[in-house]
Amino acid sequence: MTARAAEPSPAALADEAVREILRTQWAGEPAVRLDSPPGAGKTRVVEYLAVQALARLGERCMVVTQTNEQAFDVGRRLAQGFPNLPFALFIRKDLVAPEDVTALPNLQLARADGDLPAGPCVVIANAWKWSWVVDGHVAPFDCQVIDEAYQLPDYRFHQIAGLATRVVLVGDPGQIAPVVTCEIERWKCDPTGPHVACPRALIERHAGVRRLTLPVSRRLVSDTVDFIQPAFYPELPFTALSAQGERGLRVRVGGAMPVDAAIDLAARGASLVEVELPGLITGEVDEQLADTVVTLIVRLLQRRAEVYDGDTERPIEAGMIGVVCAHVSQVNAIRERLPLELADVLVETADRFQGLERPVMLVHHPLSGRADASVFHLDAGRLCVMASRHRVVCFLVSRAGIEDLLLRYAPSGDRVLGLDEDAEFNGWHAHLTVARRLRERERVVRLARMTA
Amino acid sequence: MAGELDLVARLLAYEGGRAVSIATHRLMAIRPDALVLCPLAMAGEDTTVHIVAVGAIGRPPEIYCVADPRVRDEQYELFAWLGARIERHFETCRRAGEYPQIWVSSGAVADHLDTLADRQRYNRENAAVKRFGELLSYQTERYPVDGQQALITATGALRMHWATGQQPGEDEHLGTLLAWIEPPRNTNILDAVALAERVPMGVKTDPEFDRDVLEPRVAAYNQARRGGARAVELRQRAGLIQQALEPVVRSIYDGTQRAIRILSRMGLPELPALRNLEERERDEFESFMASRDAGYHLPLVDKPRPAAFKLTAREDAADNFEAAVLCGDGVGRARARLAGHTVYGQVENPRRTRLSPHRFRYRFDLVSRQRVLRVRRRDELASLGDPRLRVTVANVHREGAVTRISAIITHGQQAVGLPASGTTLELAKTVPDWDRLIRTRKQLRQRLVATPWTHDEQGTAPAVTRARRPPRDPLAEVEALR
Amino acid sequence: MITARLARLRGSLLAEEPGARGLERVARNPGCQRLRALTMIGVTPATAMKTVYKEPDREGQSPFALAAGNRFERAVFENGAARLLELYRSAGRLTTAECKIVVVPELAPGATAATMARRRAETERLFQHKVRRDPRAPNIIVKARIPVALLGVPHDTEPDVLVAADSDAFYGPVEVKSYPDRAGKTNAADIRSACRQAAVAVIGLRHAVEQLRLGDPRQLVPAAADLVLRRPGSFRPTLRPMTLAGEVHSLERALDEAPRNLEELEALIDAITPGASLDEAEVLDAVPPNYVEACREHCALAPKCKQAAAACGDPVLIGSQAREELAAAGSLGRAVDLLRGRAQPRTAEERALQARLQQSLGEYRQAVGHGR
Amino acid sequence: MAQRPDRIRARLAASLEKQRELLDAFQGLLKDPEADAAAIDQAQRQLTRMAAEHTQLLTEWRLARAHVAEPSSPYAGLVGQRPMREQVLDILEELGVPASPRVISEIAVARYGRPLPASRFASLRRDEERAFRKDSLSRPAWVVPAITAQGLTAIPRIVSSSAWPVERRLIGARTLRANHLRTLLALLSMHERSQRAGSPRATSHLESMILGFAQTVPGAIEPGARPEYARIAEAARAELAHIEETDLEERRTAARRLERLPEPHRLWGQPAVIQGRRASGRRLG
Repeated sequence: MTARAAEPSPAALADEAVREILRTQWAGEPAVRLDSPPGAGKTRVVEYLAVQALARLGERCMVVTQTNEQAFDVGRRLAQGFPNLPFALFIRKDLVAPEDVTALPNLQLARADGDLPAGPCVVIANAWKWSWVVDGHVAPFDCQVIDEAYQLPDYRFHQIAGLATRVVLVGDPGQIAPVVTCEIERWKCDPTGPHVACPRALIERHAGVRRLTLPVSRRLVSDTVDFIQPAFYPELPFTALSAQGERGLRVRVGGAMPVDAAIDLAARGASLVEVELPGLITGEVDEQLADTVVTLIVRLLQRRAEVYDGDTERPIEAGMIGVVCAHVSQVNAIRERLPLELADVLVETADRFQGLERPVMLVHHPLSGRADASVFHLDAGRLCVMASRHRVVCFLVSRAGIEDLLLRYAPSGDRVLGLDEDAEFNGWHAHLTVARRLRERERVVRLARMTA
Repeated sequence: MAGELDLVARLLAYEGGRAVSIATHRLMAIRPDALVLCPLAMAGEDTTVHIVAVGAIGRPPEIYCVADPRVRDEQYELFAWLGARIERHFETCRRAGEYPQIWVSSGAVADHLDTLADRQRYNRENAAVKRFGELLSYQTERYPVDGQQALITATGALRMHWATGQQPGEDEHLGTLLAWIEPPRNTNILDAVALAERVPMGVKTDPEFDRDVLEPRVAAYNQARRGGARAVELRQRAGLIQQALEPVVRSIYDGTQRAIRILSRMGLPELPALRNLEERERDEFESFMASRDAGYHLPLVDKPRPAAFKLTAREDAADNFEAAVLCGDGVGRARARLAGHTVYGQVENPRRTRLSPHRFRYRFDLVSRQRVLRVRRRDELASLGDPRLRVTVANVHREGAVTRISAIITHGQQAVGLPASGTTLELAKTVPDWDRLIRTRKQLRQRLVATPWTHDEQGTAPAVTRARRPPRDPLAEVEALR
Repeated sequence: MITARLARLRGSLLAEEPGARGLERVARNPGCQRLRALTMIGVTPATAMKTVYKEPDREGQSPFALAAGNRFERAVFENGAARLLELYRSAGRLTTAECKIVVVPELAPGATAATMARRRAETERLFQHKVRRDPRAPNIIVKARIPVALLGVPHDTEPDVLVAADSDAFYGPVEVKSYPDRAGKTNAADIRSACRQAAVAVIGLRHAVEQLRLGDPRQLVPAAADLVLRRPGSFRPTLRPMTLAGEVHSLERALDEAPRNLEELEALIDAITPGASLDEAEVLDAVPPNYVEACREHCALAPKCKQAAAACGDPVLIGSQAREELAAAGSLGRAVDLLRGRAQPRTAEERALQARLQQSLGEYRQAVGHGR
Repeated sequence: MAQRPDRIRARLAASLEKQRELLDAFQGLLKDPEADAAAIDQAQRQLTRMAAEHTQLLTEWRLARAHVAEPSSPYAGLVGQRPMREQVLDILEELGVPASPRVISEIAVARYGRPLPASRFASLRRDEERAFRKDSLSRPAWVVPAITAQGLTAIPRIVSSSAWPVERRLIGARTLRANHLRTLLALLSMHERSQRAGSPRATSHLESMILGFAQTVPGAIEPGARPEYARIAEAARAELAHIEETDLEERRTAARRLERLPEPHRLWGQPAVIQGRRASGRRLG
């Protein structure tokens, strides 16, 4: 036990990692790639980098997000978190900004190159907006911080890379790859191709670029990390910030409905629970499964479930629950069933859930109800996003037979010449790892055929 | 659900034993002066053409055959012969300010032409063959771009307009596709398809045919050639080879012509955006030829800068073509509605609120009963009826089967006006924007003048100019600023 | 004895040596019992099509393709495999001094069983040299002979080339194929079959390492190989290193499951006609296939399975998506009846399916503007 | 291919007879309501194939008749030339190292203007061995196979001369490469001689051979530049210097073993023996 005491706590580890990143900017490191597991405080690091650049280094810092919504979000967090510092949000001429954003006194809205501050500053915009800046109209920046950099394909990074002297790419390597809608056969074999996520392309071109990682997830509890890390981040070891048993679910009222067994299992400390319906091939929309998801939410509220986190305790409300699906049709099937009082439950696809979190998550398992897997459904990034959004507990709702389906699966074996990566196999393997672990650790609650 | 309409169409085709139409508009141009091009390669020889049939729409083909395409000089003669025809076609198009269109039977042929172009445009031995490769590159470089009109595969064109009752992969065989579209009388459709499947329709002959017929003839020819046989004998032996191959290539040529005939006779109106797609094609062709005249090199591997240009153009084309079909074609629109790519519903509660003495806000609710919707708060949508009307979504609210979308008008309140209560309206996220590519290219040219070190493989990171001593705890210092 | 059990199942059919191509087939469609059965008893789908179903096999290669393949192979191996050496040298994988080449068939020419045994023995000897870091160990072994066990029965494979620098701990396989290397445009099916055959070689090497107790098989033989393909329109080779974790894994899984599959197969056949064998069409028919879109690429029986699928209106006939979406209805006929409203849904799933199909039909009809 | 017209006519007649039978069978199938569609299909295919065969036979027949009419056929045989074995030995002498039939045949093109058919090497080897066993002294040199340094067995695909010292006929692990380089050097000197002799056809043929060999020698050819023969020779010698010694050593060691064998084995390799316990290789079962 004495040896243990010498090890730094996860919180200390997390803070030291942040310090190291902040120091790279004092050292003038031209490029840094920061890889982060889910919920390790990526956006917080982006904020720190921006604030340090402005207030401590006296520099011009540009923050790059992927979407307008993310730009608003970063703007909001910075302006509220540092009310004494000025920030600028750089957006399209005719874009309507949310009222709470326009109301922030220390957040300036800039719509044209000329509106941008001349001296030290922090300017937030999405990558698209940055790519329209005309050289010479805007003073060069010292530092460029890209949030969710793994969502930015290299050809779009190329267009903005020259706007600042230094660049920091912050992102999660385990999530869904950027979507390129057109044919890419010309570039497929090229590990620095225009379609490749920019942090990967940068390292391919310049192996010497400084690489750092965030070693601690603030969001996920250690029970979840045990599932997620080996399955999705074999090369990025990380731990959980919260100590065992520090965070969890509690119920005030007992229950005897079939789904209650899953809630009870969660209340006993399981942060990942699979709720398994009898095997059936349903195609994309599984009405019974959608009913089960809604029933589970209803039961959580009826049984007055609470989440505790250290010393705080909160009864679960609709707004604290999220539901994530692979397909929009599944999202709609669940939304359709949610009663009015549950309108605050966020139901979205995995793509839209990237970067978000909720204390309680319900996942429509992507392989559920299928006769055969497919590359889309096997995508490791998708399952990873789905199973890493919860702070406290995640219920994976599925149909029985997923492990069988995986073992029967005939991989298409579509490989790219000369690239080591085999996304199909990685996804398959990650799925199987998670499924097996759930079974081995007795995290599966089987429901008999319900009449909903 | 993605593709559910197409699933139902396949089900209907299966039920009826014949293909069903899945377009209300013709989605690609049929240039009256287009060339129909049917090459056959020798198996295992990826850059050869053994025989080729080429001709205009509705006309019989000209045919050129070589005895053995592995004999380089013979092969080059064929390429030069074909190159001359392509050159003539390109010249005519250029003079008329038009673009050249080539039809082939299927994707396999397009791939083969691509291999040929990629290889022969770097030919250092024969200028005519090099030119052939360069010209062909126009078609093959355009082919992966959505909405292009330069290289059309008959299977691709038919598949946009018809759904069959077989697997999508099986539709790549032109013969089976034609059997579904015009099934022979008094025959079970599956038998007809199985029969059609055996007739080669791509770029290669049947292995059995190669073994039994072609190989002995080619071997005999080669033996005679090596033994120094007289010209008359060689001619006769070459003639035997052509005799064997010609029926094969003719049936592919006829199949391709039949596909064009079917598409023309469907009598569908053209997709409104076809005008823009053709305009884009003319521009692309003009710039391609100007670039050839200037002696620019066509690369096989792209550096980051040209790659950025090409990928951007392809993405723009993909978005525009998808939006064009969604807006302009009835089935395209139905597909989008089912998949939730458009919002379709009744207007309720249109209202105008005064923000200041001279400023108003126009808003309305759209009530939809679509099962699947992709619309979210703060999405920007345009009306398909009149794209000048644009809105931002203020809220989305679902109650059971009904979704209520509150929209604020951002553009078109004057030109189009507030929609009346009870009218139906259909909104979509993207409508085609045909000038966007021009703007984007201008922006790219400007942004990519200099290659940043991050995108230059040889480039090195700039030296650290200003290393400063960090504070003892940089994190605490930042936190202190809260 | 396994061989006797297999012979019984084979009946009058003759066993064929499957080679790497035949062995990799077991992992192509793990859900297809028919394909697994044939692979286990050592009969190719093409032979089954010809001898069991008496239908002409339309697979087969064109003599031109065969000739091109042979010419390419000759170009790679002639003059002391000069081109291959050059390829590895310019990739920095072998130095000028690392030019030791052994052509196993030249050590044991001929085609008799004894010759083949000698080739295996020579191969083993070379492996032992390598593991002992003997300076005589060659850098390139052409056509080594390595057995791969399926159901405990060894089947010989001949990886085109094995390669190792002097400093490497062991050999890695090289698959030489005359497929044109068109970078990102390379035919996907070509890459697939080259990778899978190379995976057979990985498994063969691991078996050898294990049998000869040369060390830890997974460590000495990582799941990786080089593909040597052809530059389009020439006989110049290209070098493409590939990792094969997925391919090796799926193959290992299929081989591991073979014993269980054999028992299932025997039970199945005994349930139909005790003592029957797979050389009868009715018996083979009774072994369930798993007809999917990818079957046409690798299996000569695909047309037969398609006919069977047509006979029972299997939704896969109109595509994989239909197989998923129409599962509730079970067959195309039933799906059409639901679509047309001619049948009453029997389950909640059917009801939901009917509603979705009919909604799509409604939109479709409205779009094309007539009441089909 | 040039056959006698009467023989072709006989083949044609036989083929027509078979076609007739097929047609009868086909008719029967069409009348039979029970007939299998696959069987009809099969008959149809066979008929198509026969028709193709007829076309070809007819052309053959026409061509053959033309040949008969004109006896001065361009198909000159090898009559009047030196025996193949001597040509092979000559070429080997010039090369100085064992070579594949393909390389020998190519050099024959440069020297004699026509290739030595690679297909005849196998029978040449058999003839040589037979003659040797009959009377081993009947000829001064034999065309013999190269021998593996490892097992001292014959490599029929590589040809050498019995007149050479033993170690030169042996093939060790590095010898294939070393001989590639030596062959290249030999080609270079042949090229020089033929240039001096003013024989342009041979010179250009040798040039293309040299290019093929030199392509895989590092530093021999500057990409995009015209080949320089001095540079090629230098590069080949440089690489050879790297491996020559170890190669020779391996062969000399083997040569000492080979010299202990009886004479026929010294020339034709010792018979393949199955070594050791692992010979069966059937241990996995």
